[in-house]
This record gives sequence, C-alpha cells and structure tokens, in this order.
Amino acid sequence: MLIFEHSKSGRRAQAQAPASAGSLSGIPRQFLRKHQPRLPEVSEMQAVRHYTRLSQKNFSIDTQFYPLGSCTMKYNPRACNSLAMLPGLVNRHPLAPDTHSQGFMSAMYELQEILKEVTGMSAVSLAPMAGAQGEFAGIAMIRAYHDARGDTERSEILVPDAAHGTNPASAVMCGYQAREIPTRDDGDVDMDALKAALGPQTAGIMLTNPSTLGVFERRIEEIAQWVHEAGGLLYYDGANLNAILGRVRPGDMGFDVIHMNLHKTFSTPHGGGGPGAGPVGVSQRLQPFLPVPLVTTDGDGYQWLEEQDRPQSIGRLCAFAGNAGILLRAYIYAKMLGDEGMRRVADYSTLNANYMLKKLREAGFDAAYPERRATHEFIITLKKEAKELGVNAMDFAKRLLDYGMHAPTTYFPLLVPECFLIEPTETEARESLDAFIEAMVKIRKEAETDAEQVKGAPYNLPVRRLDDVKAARELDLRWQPDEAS
Amino acid sequence: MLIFEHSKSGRRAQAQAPASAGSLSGIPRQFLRKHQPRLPEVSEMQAVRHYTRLSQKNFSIDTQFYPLGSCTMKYNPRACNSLAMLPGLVNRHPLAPDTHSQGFMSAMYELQEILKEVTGMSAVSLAPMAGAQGEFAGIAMIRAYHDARGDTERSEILVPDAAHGTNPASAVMCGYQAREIPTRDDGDVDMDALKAALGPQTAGIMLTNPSTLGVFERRIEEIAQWVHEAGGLLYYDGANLNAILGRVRPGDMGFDVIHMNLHKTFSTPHGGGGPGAGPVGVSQRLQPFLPVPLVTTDGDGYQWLEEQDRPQSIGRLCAFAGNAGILLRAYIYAKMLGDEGMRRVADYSTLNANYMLKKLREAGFDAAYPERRATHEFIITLKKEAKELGVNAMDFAKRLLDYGMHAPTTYFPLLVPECFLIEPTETEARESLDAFIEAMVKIRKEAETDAEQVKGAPYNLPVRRLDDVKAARELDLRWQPDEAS
Amino acid sequence: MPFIPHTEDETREMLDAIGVSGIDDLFDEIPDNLRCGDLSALGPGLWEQEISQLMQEKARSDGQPLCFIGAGAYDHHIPSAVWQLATRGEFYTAYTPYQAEASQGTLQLLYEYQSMMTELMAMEVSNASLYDGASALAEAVLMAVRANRKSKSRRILMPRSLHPHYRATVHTLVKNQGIELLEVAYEATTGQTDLDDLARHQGEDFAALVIPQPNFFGVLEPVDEMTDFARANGMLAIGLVNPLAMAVLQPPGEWGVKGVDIACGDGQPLGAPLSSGGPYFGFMCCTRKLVRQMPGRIIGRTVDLEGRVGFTLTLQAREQHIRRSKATSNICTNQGLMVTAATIHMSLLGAEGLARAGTKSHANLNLLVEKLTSLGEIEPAFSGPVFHETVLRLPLEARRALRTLAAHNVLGGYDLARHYPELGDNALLVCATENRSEGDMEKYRLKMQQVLASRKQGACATMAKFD
Amino acid sequence: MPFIPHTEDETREMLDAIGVSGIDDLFDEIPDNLRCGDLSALGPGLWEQEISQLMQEKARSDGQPLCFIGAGAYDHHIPSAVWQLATRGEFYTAYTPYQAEASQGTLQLLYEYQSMMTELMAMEVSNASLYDGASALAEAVLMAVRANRKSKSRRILMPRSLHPHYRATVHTLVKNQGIELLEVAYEATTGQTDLDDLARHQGEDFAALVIPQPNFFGVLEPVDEMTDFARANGMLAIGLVNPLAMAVLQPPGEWGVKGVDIACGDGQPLGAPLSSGGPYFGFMCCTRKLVRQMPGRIIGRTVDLEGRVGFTLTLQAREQHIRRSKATSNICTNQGLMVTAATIHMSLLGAEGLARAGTKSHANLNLLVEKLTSLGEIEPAFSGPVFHETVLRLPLEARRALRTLAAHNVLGGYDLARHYPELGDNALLVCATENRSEGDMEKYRLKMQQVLASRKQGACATMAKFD
Repeated sequence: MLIFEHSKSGRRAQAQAPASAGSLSGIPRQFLRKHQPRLPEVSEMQAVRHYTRLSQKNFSIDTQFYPLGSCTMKYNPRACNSLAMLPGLVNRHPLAPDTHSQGFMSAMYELQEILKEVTGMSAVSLAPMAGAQGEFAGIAMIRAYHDARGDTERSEILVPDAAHGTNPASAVMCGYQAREIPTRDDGDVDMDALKAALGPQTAGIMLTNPSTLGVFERRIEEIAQWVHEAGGLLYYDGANLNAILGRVRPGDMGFDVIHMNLHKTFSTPHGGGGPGAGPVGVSQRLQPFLPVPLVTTDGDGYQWLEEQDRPQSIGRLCAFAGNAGILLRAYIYAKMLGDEGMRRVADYSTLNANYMLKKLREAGFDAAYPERRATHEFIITLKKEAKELGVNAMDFAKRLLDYGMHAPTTYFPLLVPECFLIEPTETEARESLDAFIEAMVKIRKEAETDAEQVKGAPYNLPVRRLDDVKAARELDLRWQPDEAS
Repeated sequence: MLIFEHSKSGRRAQAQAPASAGSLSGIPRQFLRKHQPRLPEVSEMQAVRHYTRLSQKNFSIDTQFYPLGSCTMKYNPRACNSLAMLPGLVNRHPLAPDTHSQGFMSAMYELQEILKEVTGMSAVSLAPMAGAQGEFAGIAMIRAYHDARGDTERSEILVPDAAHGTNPASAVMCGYQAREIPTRDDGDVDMDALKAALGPQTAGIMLTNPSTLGVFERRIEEIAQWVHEAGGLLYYDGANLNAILGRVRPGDMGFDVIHMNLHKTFSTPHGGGGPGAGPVGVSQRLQPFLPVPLVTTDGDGYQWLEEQDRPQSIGRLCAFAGNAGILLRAYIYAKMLGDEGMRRVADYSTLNANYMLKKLREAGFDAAYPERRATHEFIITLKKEAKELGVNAMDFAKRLLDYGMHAPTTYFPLLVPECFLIEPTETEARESLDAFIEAMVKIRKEAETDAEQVKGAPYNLPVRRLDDVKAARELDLRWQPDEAS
Repeated sequence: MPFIPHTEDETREMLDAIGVSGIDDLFDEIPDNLRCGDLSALGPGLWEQEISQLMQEKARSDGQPLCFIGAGAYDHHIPSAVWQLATRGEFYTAYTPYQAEASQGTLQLLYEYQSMMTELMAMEVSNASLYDGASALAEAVLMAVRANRKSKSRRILMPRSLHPHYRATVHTLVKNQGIELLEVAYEATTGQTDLDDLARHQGEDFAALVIPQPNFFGVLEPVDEMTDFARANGMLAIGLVNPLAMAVLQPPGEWGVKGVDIACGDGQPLGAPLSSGGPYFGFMCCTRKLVRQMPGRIIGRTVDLEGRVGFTLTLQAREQHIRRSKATSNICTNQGLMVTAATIHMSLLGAEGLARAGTKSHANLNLLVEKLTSLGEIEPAFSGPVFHETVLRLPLEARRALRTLAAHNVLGGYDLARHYPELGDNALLVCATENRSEGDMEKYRLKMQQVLASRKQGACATMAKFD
Repeated sequence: MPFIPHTEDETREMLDAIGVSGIDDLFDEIPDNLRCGDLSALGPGLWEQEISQLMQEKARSDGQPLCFIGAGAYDHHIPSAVWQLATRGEFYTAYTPYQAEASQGTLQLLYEYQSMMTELMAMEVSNASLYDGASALAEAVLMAVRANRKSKSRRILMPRSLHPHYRATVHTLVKNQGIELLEVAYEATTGQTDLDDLARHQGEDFAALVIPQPNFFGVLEPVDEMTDFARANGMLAIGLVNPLAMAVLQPPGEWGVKGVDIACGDGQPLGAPLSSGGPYFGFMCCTRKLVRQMPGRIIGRTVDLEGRVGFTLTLQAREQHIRRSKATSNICTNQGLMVTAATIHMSLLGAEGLARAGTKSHANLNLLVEKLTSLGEIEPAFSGPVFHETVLRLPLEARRALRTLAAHNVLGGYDLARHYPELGDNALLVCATENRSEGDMEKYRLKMQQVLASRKQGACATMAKFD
C-alpha cells in the first residue's frame, strides 16, 4: 500500500506545523499557488507505521550479509551516526562565521590530513559529493593542468575495459574522449595495447588498482612511467581503496590524482543509494587546481580557502562544502580505527576474500582469474553452471536472497561471463562466509535436481521476480491521484 | 539463534571499552572474580544485526494495530523520545545539586500541576515507578491515614471482582485483606453486596471507573458516599483514565487517591513491558502521606521535599525520584496536547470504541453488556462462537495475528466467558477499526467451513502456537554454555 | 488534533453509524453534575518546534557538569548502538509479550537477558526485571520471608553500610506486612560491616541477611564470611550488588561456601543513562529451588506446534493477573525497555569489555584519590578496599566544598552528613568511572585546591570569581 | 580490532585454509618497493568514549547561535520521527536497490518520493535525486543542451539574481563541454530579473533559460513572463525553486502558458538539517517527453511473476553503468538517505503542514523586517515581493555588523558585498523561518540596536562588553 492510500482528505493529525501561521499578505496573488499539491494527509502514527514496515522490506547491512562486489558494504558504526548528529554539528549553518565553526573546521582539516596520509597524496579537497563527482573533479584537474601549461591538444583519457561505467562517463563530462584499453587473460592491463594507445593526444589514464577484476595491477609502476613519459597523468579510482589501506598508497604507485569513496572505505552509510562523499587527493603538481573550498590553518585557528584564494582552482562543485555530515562520519570512523585499525582493514578484507575464493573453488566453482590472489574482492564465473545446468548468475543471485543473503554484484565487470563479483569486507565473521559458500553449494544442488525451482527464485521475499520490461515499456513513475478513489 | 550462538571465544571487535584499563591492584585477591562470566563475544555488527532482526519479530504500535484492552496502546510521539533524551536531561545525575537541576525540576513541578488539574486531586507525587507501585502507594496512604487517626482496626480493602489482579495483590502488600464485591449483570457494582460488605473493618475500596468491563460505574457518587460514611476511603485505579480525560475527574467523583499509568494515558512507551510510571494524586486529607520526593517551588526556584520535610510521608518508593525519563516523556506529551488535545483523547477513544462495538454487533458478535455505552474499551464475548463453531477466544486471537493485528486482551476480565476486551485508542484511524471488524467476520467464516484451520493459527508468524505446558514443566530459563559446542 | 486521525467527515459518519448526534452523547451515562471539561489551566497545545525549544532550554539550564557523584547511579559509557537499537519502534512500542507468537523478539531478548544475568551473578535463574535496585531489594526481602522454610521470622538483618535510600525504600515497602529491618553496624576504620556486630545475632531467628557489594561507601564487604554466617544461622543470604562490579569481583553465586540464595540490585550500570534517577531496572536472580517464589516476569524456552524453538512467559501462576491476592508480588509492568538496552549493552561489551570498564573505573578512582590526597589535607575515611567509589575526609564541611565546586561546574560527590551523622560534616563520597579522563580529574584537583586555599584565607566571598 | 570479528584462532585457520603462512603473503603480488604500512601519523585508535568526548567538544565549540542566515540553507523544523525512521538500519545501511526483490522498502519509498515531488512541482516525472541543488542545476543545463531539439546552441541564459555558488558550480561542471553561461541582469529597484535585459536576447539561439524562484535575494521573479519568453524563443525553461516555497507559490509546472520543461533545486528545506551544508539532495523533475534525457535513478512500478505490485529501477539504459561514455550523466550514488528523510518529512507535514511552515516563515520575515526597519536606519534594498528572505540596506558595512552580532551569538545574515559589489558593502541578506520565535527576533532587534548605537558613538572598542 502506498502512503497515498493511507491518506484522507482533511486529516491533520500532526504536531508538525505551527497552529497559527499568519498570512501571505506580502505576496501578490499571481505568485501564489492556486491549489494544494496532493501530498498524503496522514497521522503521525500512520506515517511512522508505514515507513517502519516499508523499512522491514529491505535487505541491509544491519540485517544481512551483503557481499556486493565493488560496493564495500561493511558495518557502519553507530557512533558515527550519533556523533555526527550532535546538535552543535547538525544545526551548524554552512555560512556560519569562522568564530562559530572552529570545531567543525578542525574536524575537516584533520580529515584532509588523514586522507593525505592514507593515500600518499600531497593535498586533499573534501568538496566532491560522491565518487563520480570526485572522478569528474580529478579529470577536470588533469585538464586544467594541461591547459595551464598550454598543452591544449590532449583529447583522450584511457580507460581499461574493466573500469566502472562512471570512468568513461566522467571523462566525457570533462570534454575528453574515453578510449578503452583491453585487459589480458590474467586480469592485468594489456601493456602492448596501452603502449599503442599512448601518444600526444593522451591526457591521462583512469585506473582502479586493485581493478574491478579483484586483482592487483602488478605492472602499475611501468604503466605510470609510460603514461608520464607520454605527457599524461594518472587518475586513481578509489572505489577499491579498502583493499590496500596501509599496504600500498596510490601516491607511491605514481598516481597524480585520486578520489575516495568514503561510503565504501570509510564506512559512511550507503543509505539506500547515497549520500556518498568523494574527496580528491592530488600530487604536488595538481595542488593549485583542487576544487574549493579547502580548510587551512595558520596554527591559531582554521580558515576556509575559496575561489579568491585559489585562482587556479577548477572551482566549486557544490553549493557549500561537500557532504559535511558524511565527512564527519568518515572522520569519526578514521579516528576510531587509528593507524593500526586502518591497516587491518586491508588485511582482513583481503583475508576474507581469499578464504572465500579458496573455499568456493574447493566446492567446484570457477574463479575468473584462477592464477591470481584475490584482493578484497574476487570474481567467480558461473559459465559452467549456466551451460550445464541452465541456471545462470542471475538465478543464483535471486536464490541467494531466499537464503537470507544479498547477492554479489552480477554481470559486472562486463568482460567476465556469468560473473559474480564478491566482496565480503573485513567486518564479516567467518560464519557469514561459510554460510554463503554453503548456500552456493546448495543452490547448485537444487539446480541439478530442479533447475526451474532455482529459476523461479526468490520465493521468500515480499515480491518475486519483477517484470522489468513492463516497467520500462509502460512507464509508471508516480502515483496518480485518481487511484485514490 | 541466540546471541550466544554468534559468540566466539576471544572475539573483541568493539570500540566499546578502553584499550588500556589499568589494573585492579587496589583490590585483594579474595574479592576478585576467578573466571569470566560467559557473556557473548560478538562484534558490534553481529550484535546490531542480531537485535535488529530480533526486533522485526515483534508486533508493536509502530507496526500493527494493537487493540489490547486495558493497556491503552496508542501512538507514542517520537518527539517525546528525542526530547527526553537531550544530552542535558539524559545525563543529569539524580543527586545533582539544585543549581544544576532547575530545568528538570521545573518540568517535574509542571507535570505535578498538570496531573492535579486533569484528575481533580489536591496534590501529586511522581515517585511510583509503575501503576502497581502507585496502587501500593495509594493503599499505603490510606493505611497511614487511618493509623494517623488512631483508627487502627480497619483490615479490609474492597475490590470488585472485575478488578485488575494488581488491586488485591497491592492490598495484600499493604497488610490488608482483599474482599471481593460482585458485579451485576449490567456491569455496575452490586450495591447490595457493597452495602453488606461495608463496616468498621473497611479501610477502603479500589475502583476502576470506567471499570475493566468497559462501562462507566454510574452510581459512583453513591458508592463514594457509602464508603466515606463507613469510614473508608476510595482508591481510583487510573488504568482507564484515558476514557475520561477532560470529561469527568476522579477528584470530583469523590475519590481520595488515584494512581495514573503514564504509559497508558500519557502515551509513554510500553517498551516490551515497561518502564511505566505510576504517579499518585490525593485529596486534601491524604496530602501529608504522599511518598517522597516531591518538587515544590518558592517562586524563585524549585526544591525537593524529602523525608525530613514530610514527616508523615509513607516514605520512599525508589532509590531516587521515580522513572524520571518516563515522567519527562509524559510531560512533553501533555504539553503537546494542551487543554483541547487532552480532552479530545477521551472523546475520540470513546468514539472509536463505540463505533467498533456497534459494527461488531451489526456483524453478529455479542456484546457482554449490550445495554451499555462503551467507554474507551468494550467487551465482546465469543461464547456463542465457541459453542457453535468450536473456536474460542484464544483461536480468534491467534488468527487475528495472521491478519496482521495484535489480539485484544483475552480471558480478562475473568467474569466474562470467552472474553475479548477491545481498546482501539484515539490514535487509530477508522481504517484500522474497519480492518479489524472485517478480519473478525472472516475468521468466523473460516471457522464455519474449517474450524481446525482457525484452531491451528497463527501460521504467518515466526513461530506457531507454543507449548506453554512444556515451558512450565521443563523449565528452560537460560542458555547453558555447553550448548555452544 | 495532534495524533487523532479523524477528519470531520469521518467523525460525523462514525457518530451516524453509532446512532448518536454528537460525541457528548457517548458520555451520557456519566451523571450530569460530574461532567467537567475545563482543563484550561493546561494552556494551549504546543507544536513540536515549540516543545522542542522549551525542552532544549530546560536541558541547557541544567548544564553538563563534570560529575563525580556515584551513590547508586553511575556515569558509564553506553555504546551508541544500544539506544539506537532499543528505541526501534518494534522494541520501544511493543507491550508485555502476552501473545508470544507476535512477541518473539522481546521474548528471546529477555531469555538472553536472563542467561546473561545468571552468568554475571553465577546464579541459577533470573527474572526479567523489577523496577529499580531499591525496590528489587524490597522484593527480595519479601521473597526471603516467604521462602525461608527454616524460619518463621519476619526480621531481616541489614547492614548500615547499605545505601540509605535503599534501606528507606525497603522499609516503606515491607513495613505494612510486619517485616522488621535490623541494622548491622560497620567498622569505623575499614568501612566494612562489623562482623562482631553481626556475630551478636548468632543463633537468632532472622529470615535473611542482606549483603551489599560494594557497600554504599564503595568499600568491599567480607562477603564470604557474611554469606556463611547467614547459612549457618538459617537465614537466607541476599546479595545486593553492582552488576558491573561483578565483571571483576567475586559474584554472589560464589560467595562463601555455597553462594547466596538471592542476588539483586540495580541494573543501571549496564546501559541505562543517569537520566535523573530513572528509568533504571531492578534485577533479581536466585537459586533454582526458589524460582517459584520469585516475583516478576520469567521467560522460558519451549517449542511450537512444529517443534521449532520459541520463547514464552512462564510460571505465570506466581503472578498477580492469575493469583490476584495470593501473588508473589503486585508487580506487573516492569522495565522491559531498560532490559532491552542492558542486553544489547552486555552483548556489545562482553565479559571482557565490562571487566575493562570496571577496571578502568577502579584505576580512575585510585588516580583521583591520589590527586586529591596529594593536596595534603584530604584523606580516605576508610581503610577497606574499594571498587570505584570511596569516602574522603575533607578539612571542611563537604556541603561547603560541594557548593563551591558546583559553581565551577564540578559535581564533587555526595555529602554523607545527613545519612551518616556519625561521620561528621566533612565526609564526602566520591566516584570515578571509565568516562572520566585524566584531564577531568586534574580539573577536580585544581578546583579542590582552590577550595582549600580560599578556606585558609577565609576568603569565601571571593570564591564566585574562580575559574 | 574494532569492527573486525576475527579471533586469532580463526585467522590462523583461515590462513591455513588458503594455504599461506601469514596475511603478508596475501599481498605478495604488490611489488616490494611499493609496500608501505606506516600510518602512524594517524595516531592510535580511540574507543567510543574518547571519540564521543572529542566530538562533543567540537560541537560545543561551535555553539548554538541564533541563526538568521538563509542563502540556500534553511533552518526549518524537522519532525523527530523523520530521522528516527530514516536512521533505522534497514534504510540507513542498505545500498542502491540493485536487487529489487530485496529492496522493496527503499524502492517503494523512492516511488512515493517521485510522486510527491511531481505533485509539489506540478510536473510529470521526477527522478530519485541528484547530489545538491547546485549540481542539479548543472545537470539540468546539460540535459537542456542534450534535449533541446530546436536549438544547437550550447549557450544558457542565467539570471544574476541566482545563487552565486550555484552559478559557480554550474560553470565548473559544464565549462569543459563548451557550454557557456550568459548573465541576465536584475532590476536595481525590485531585485527581480530585468525583463528588458532578457528581451535583448529575443530571437537569439540559447539552449535554455534558468528561472529561479525565489531568487537569491529572496525576491519573487516574474516567472510567468520568463517561462513564456523561453518558450517563445525556442529555449527550454529550467525552474530552480525552493521546494518548500512551492507549497504556497505557483509551482514551475504551472508557470506561464505551459510550465517549465525542467524543474530542479535543493531538497534541503524538506527535512535535511543544516549540517554545515550537506548532505542535502538535488531534485529534478521534467516533462514526460524529456524523461529519457533525465540523469539519475528513476523508479518504476511494475508487477512480479504472480502479478503483485512491485517497484524497480527503470530506464537504466540512460545510466553510466550500462551506457558508459554515452550515459546521460556520470551520476551513480545519489542522496538516497536524504530522500528517505524528505519523503517521511513530506508525509508527516502534508501539503497543509508545508504551507503553514512556508506561511509562518513569510510572516516571521515580515515581522523581522518590521522590527529592524523600526530602528530607523535600516531599509529593504528591493521592492519586489519576497518569500522568507530579503536584502536589507544597513547604515554600516554588513561585515562589521555581522561580526558584532556574532559576538553576541546572533548570526545576522549573509553579507552580499563579495558576490554583488554593485550593492555596496552595506547589503545584508536575512532570512527567518518558522523556527524563529518572536523572542528570537526581538533579540536580533535589540542587538542590532546596540550595533547602530555604538556606531554612532564610534565606540567600537566597547562592543565586546555587550550582552
């Protein structure tokens, strides 16, 4: 039932609005609304009940194992939420004067420092509001760098074919063409193809390392050297930063710019699809181009650096200073982990992934890159099962839901057929991993005896498989008031 | 799965305790614990996941209609929770000096005044921690009153047979005998029996008005007169105060003492079984005996009144000053309602109950007191259904759960066979009431065609009917460590 | 009409369905002369923003002082997760699990709670909570009188070292049943119960002996000796303990040769905020053989029709809604929500976390005492070992010192003068928990130093300018 | 090891299962010379109590000033229920609903959100959110350039009365695609967009005209005329609106003869706390015919295998994870949690509640202006009608007045000098919402009176002593 269907005309059972509101006398009639929008008219209890029950229809980290590859669905500490919502922080106006902002700004400054340390970059801007915006900012800085040197003919950003879809999309948003570089069978970038693609038109390359294939790009130093020699810069997609925290730093690998997904590596909530936060870190040469605002300190207090202080900046990415509440959560998380905790993130997420990979292989599933170590995530291919049993990755995914686990990422990256990209994260106990492996074995067994049963999954959820074709063909994107009658 | 079954020896994945705790060097060995208790060893995520999922197995006001008669399961405004938990309030030490307590004490003083106004009593103590403790305090004051007058031979408290079980139990805790007074077929107290029971041994009478039968005791003034003439006092069980807020006041009916269940009438949360709060109000003559502490004011500020200030007080009922956090919630609720809102509580809870009663009767169900108005609650008897269809009140109750509604109170009061005590409360919309009636009709229809199906209910809940006999005979009251292996 | 969903049309339709012309008619059984309706003294209702502003002002006016008061309510760290989970609607707005099938969440949690408490206390069974520590002790006393088959006595031995509010509460709650509380003295030097005074009652008939651990002074009692004394003299032994302390101290089930019969106390240190004194929760454990005498809800594990494990209220025959005047207690609603919080709290900390919180509290108290005694004029009043609270003797009236400290936003402790006049006016009960940082304690030392200094200069009038 | 559940034994067993001797071995594909490991600059981890104390100190140091700043972020009342529900784990810790069957809670909520936004905007379709208002406007500009079939222009008309940070953000986000923003002037007297200046572009080729309502000065724009101008000149009309204001003002779908093509803005006034500027959320609605050009997630209603209603992500062919370099935008994660809050917020307030919040804000601004202008030296800078924000001209530099007010814990507004030098140094943008009480506004008046008085006396040095 939709909230609109709980609505009753004239119902106002809330304590949420002033009883006497005064009048709109200052506003000429032609500016005023002629009829009220048909929003729900429900009591506070009806709203609470409706949304409480809706929430129960979700899978979430707080209720299920959620090994969604490339999304780093790890535990979101509850303290991060409650402390970021402290009245003094949650009510601070973004344009409050520095006299009333030192507490907040100190946290932002320290977070910049933490992120520098963790990534090995020279400077950080917290402004980007999500990973994709961080990507945009990164490529825009690369462009600004070339432009500032008068090197204006570079038109291409190289992108491995395994990259996240955001990578080429971001390159295009910055006015570049995205040129794909193929991946070798062992999961590393095809160096010959790279060499062939490099040239005076090369503005840079976007890499995720570990890549979305769940393997570490071993020849990263060589790549960096070649790209730099061609006059290009290296962009690091931080989606998989969780895999290397405290083990190896993008700055040390030779990257010039990196974005971080704080909702992944720094455990801010995914919130049903955001908000994220996508700070960017840069090497020395890109510093002048960082998006504003930045926080600096003169030792006495903290100040904002804005457009007028940073004339070469690519500019502003958002109305204020990024997703501050999310940045606070990341700061709190980082402070709770400390140096040792931070390092262990990579260690144990990698341990969990390698353990699962090993156990799944022992159980007869095929690794996409059997010769490689798993990083914090890994890929199995269900090509064999699809062929022999007629049950594909999507069927496995849906059936896993019945077993009370969220499915891994399916059919991404695109180059592995019947692909499961599995990322357990460091916060899962071995019991969860074992339960997943057991469920996979069970599902295969089910498929052996009754493939149709598996193909009909899920059965235990609020709905069964949905008709996506109908959804796209007969667009129904909003409740219509006439349904109310 | 129990939380213990998620435990793993040596797991300490929390940020909840200091890393370095120092030593117990000041404590001689013989005082120290020899081995650790076997509490769960789980990660923060495991605990969050476990208790989130457990919570989902509950029915609650925030998820279901909960017409549990005599329990006043109405909406608990979320503001009451968040405001009572404001840092300055939730962290205040109970023994903080008055200099650091004026905010809290002002709320308590105002709550005392509000409760006086609403009940028509002369003074109020907020100390009792629940309704039953309020009852105890009330009867103890009656006893103190008689004792103070040297009237020490009174030994009986009269209690109608329809009363809550707490009433006779509380009388006994105060050293009285409880003597039952029968109820007439129309639901009122049997006045002849009352007259016969009154005498010099009568310390007082405990009444709920409206009674637990869901009807208003019409001859209350006469009862008050008779009891007072016999030298007894009148105790008002405030369990059903929701029914009369702003309509009639216990003080005006002639009661000498009243307790209120703030988790009912003042909408503090029921919390899976408490905490409640059971303030007591008294008429002039019982004032000296009120339990301590009380809050008073000299106009300049607020002060506590304690034992030394109140020599005739029955004394202290709790370590500090009652369930302060619950009292705050009640205060916030009362302030949000205001005079008009408060009155409407009785109006609309009564409207809802009478509407349901009428509709259920139209649907062929039998009212226990067909000649009477419903108050905020009412009784139907499923005697006919039990006899004709072989499906009793318990079966209806369990089947209602399958329809997504909590069952009414069943088999109470004891004097009505196959009893459903139904209290919808004022916060339910008509849709809920109609859905309940529809479900009742459906269940009866089910019973007509397949009684066994109804008797097997519930089907849609985490468990089906439980073996209560086994539970009581083969007591299993705790997890045993050896289950872990 | 906040929270009342009826539209005017609906109200009309419902009245029509009932067959009355207005809501007033629904109250027509109430005698005319009793009808009221004017609650105008309550004033108009506030919308959420107004009440929010009002409560924020009240909260602000109470400040957030630095607190070194214990005396039965302790400022321990509570993980953020605890109340974020406990206030989930499904826990917060459910009621007593009468319909077990629709309440498995609460019931299983309570079963887990019982399991944890029995572990922590080293006892056999636990109920699902009572109101608070003081009233739980009263219930324990009543239970002991009912349960002690060896004794017909209605007398109870209760150390003077026990929380004075607890003693007062027990008195209120049991006196009308003719139960008498006899005080046992404490030793002036150690602050422990005077075993010689106890020995005076050798061979006398008492229903029970109450044994606090730690006692009100923070001092550890000779619990083994006291328990054995009770057993030897046909008394039930009732342990009254701080549950957090039991993570590091010998638990009541292991005191003496056979442990106590009943263990009870206040669960506040296990996840309940200070909250001006409540809601907290009383806990009670006992030996298996006494279970049918225990008051309060008890949850049992059983199976359903299909053999699946489930949980349910059990032994309800003890309770008031069944037994009415013959019930073990009038208790009904208890403190379910606080127990929910405590269960989550204990799960998050585990035995190790609780032990660390306790150990750190002890270490912090030691540090605080060191700092304060280093001022030269302050010394411990008792020599007995302490947990996280102790009595200091000041060179001035505790009352005066506290007033000045409070003016500097330090709540320096609890003045013992009223309840323990024999200790004089200068005895101060101070507490430190793991929540106090070294900086906090240094602040206390500095402020106390100023108090002492200004006293010497007799310069009370200038105190208000400190900072 | 906070949050990492592995015991030492388990770690050992898992390493054995993998067949390596230690965790280091798992990183053996990383070239030796790249390995780091020293993050010691981060310092040791804090336990929850320590971080809690640290954050409380930071929060305290920022105070809780009385705020009259608007300028794109508005201090409206948010019902307690909103965030208590939105932070339920099932909403808070779920991700983008890729597995629709396991995400019906989030999906249905987003569908409801889309329905509410289309109602509020009087538009045909809505997406499920973008980042914030400024970036949403940039996306709208990009979308207009893609979608405008009548124009090949990459130029956009953008009033100077529009939020300067928004203009800067749009510039950053579109400039690399060769898109140019042309400013339209505002009238110095009314503060509205200068229709004559707009008319200068009659017949020129632009992809779109952006129309703010209210504009950055709080002034209401002649939206009907502007929309019709756009339509008449082959430009798409993009409305940039305050969504709360739309509860009382003519919504963009009804501007002019046919309404706008795209409506967007910042959803912050619908339940997002000020929170230092984020997270908020950008919203975007458009006409049905433009839906396939719209960026961001879109939820559709459909049926499952058994014909039951269900919800799913739809039109994914527009998105980057399918179309990669040909996507409508690189947006991916958006602001789901904020939309969750907004949807609950709108449900709780309803149209009536939102209208009252808006009306009360307007009335409060009028009262504030009345109070401040009554001081005699302050007057409104513009004559155009305003919603809940307006520009005042002070008799002194706004910067100086603000500094003094802030010293008294009043944040008096936003200084326009930097972004609008043509207004001089004395122009102050002030805002009042329904959260400001009459007492709050009186306090502002009093403090401003002191500012003015002290300026006359030239007694700046004594300002710090006010209170």
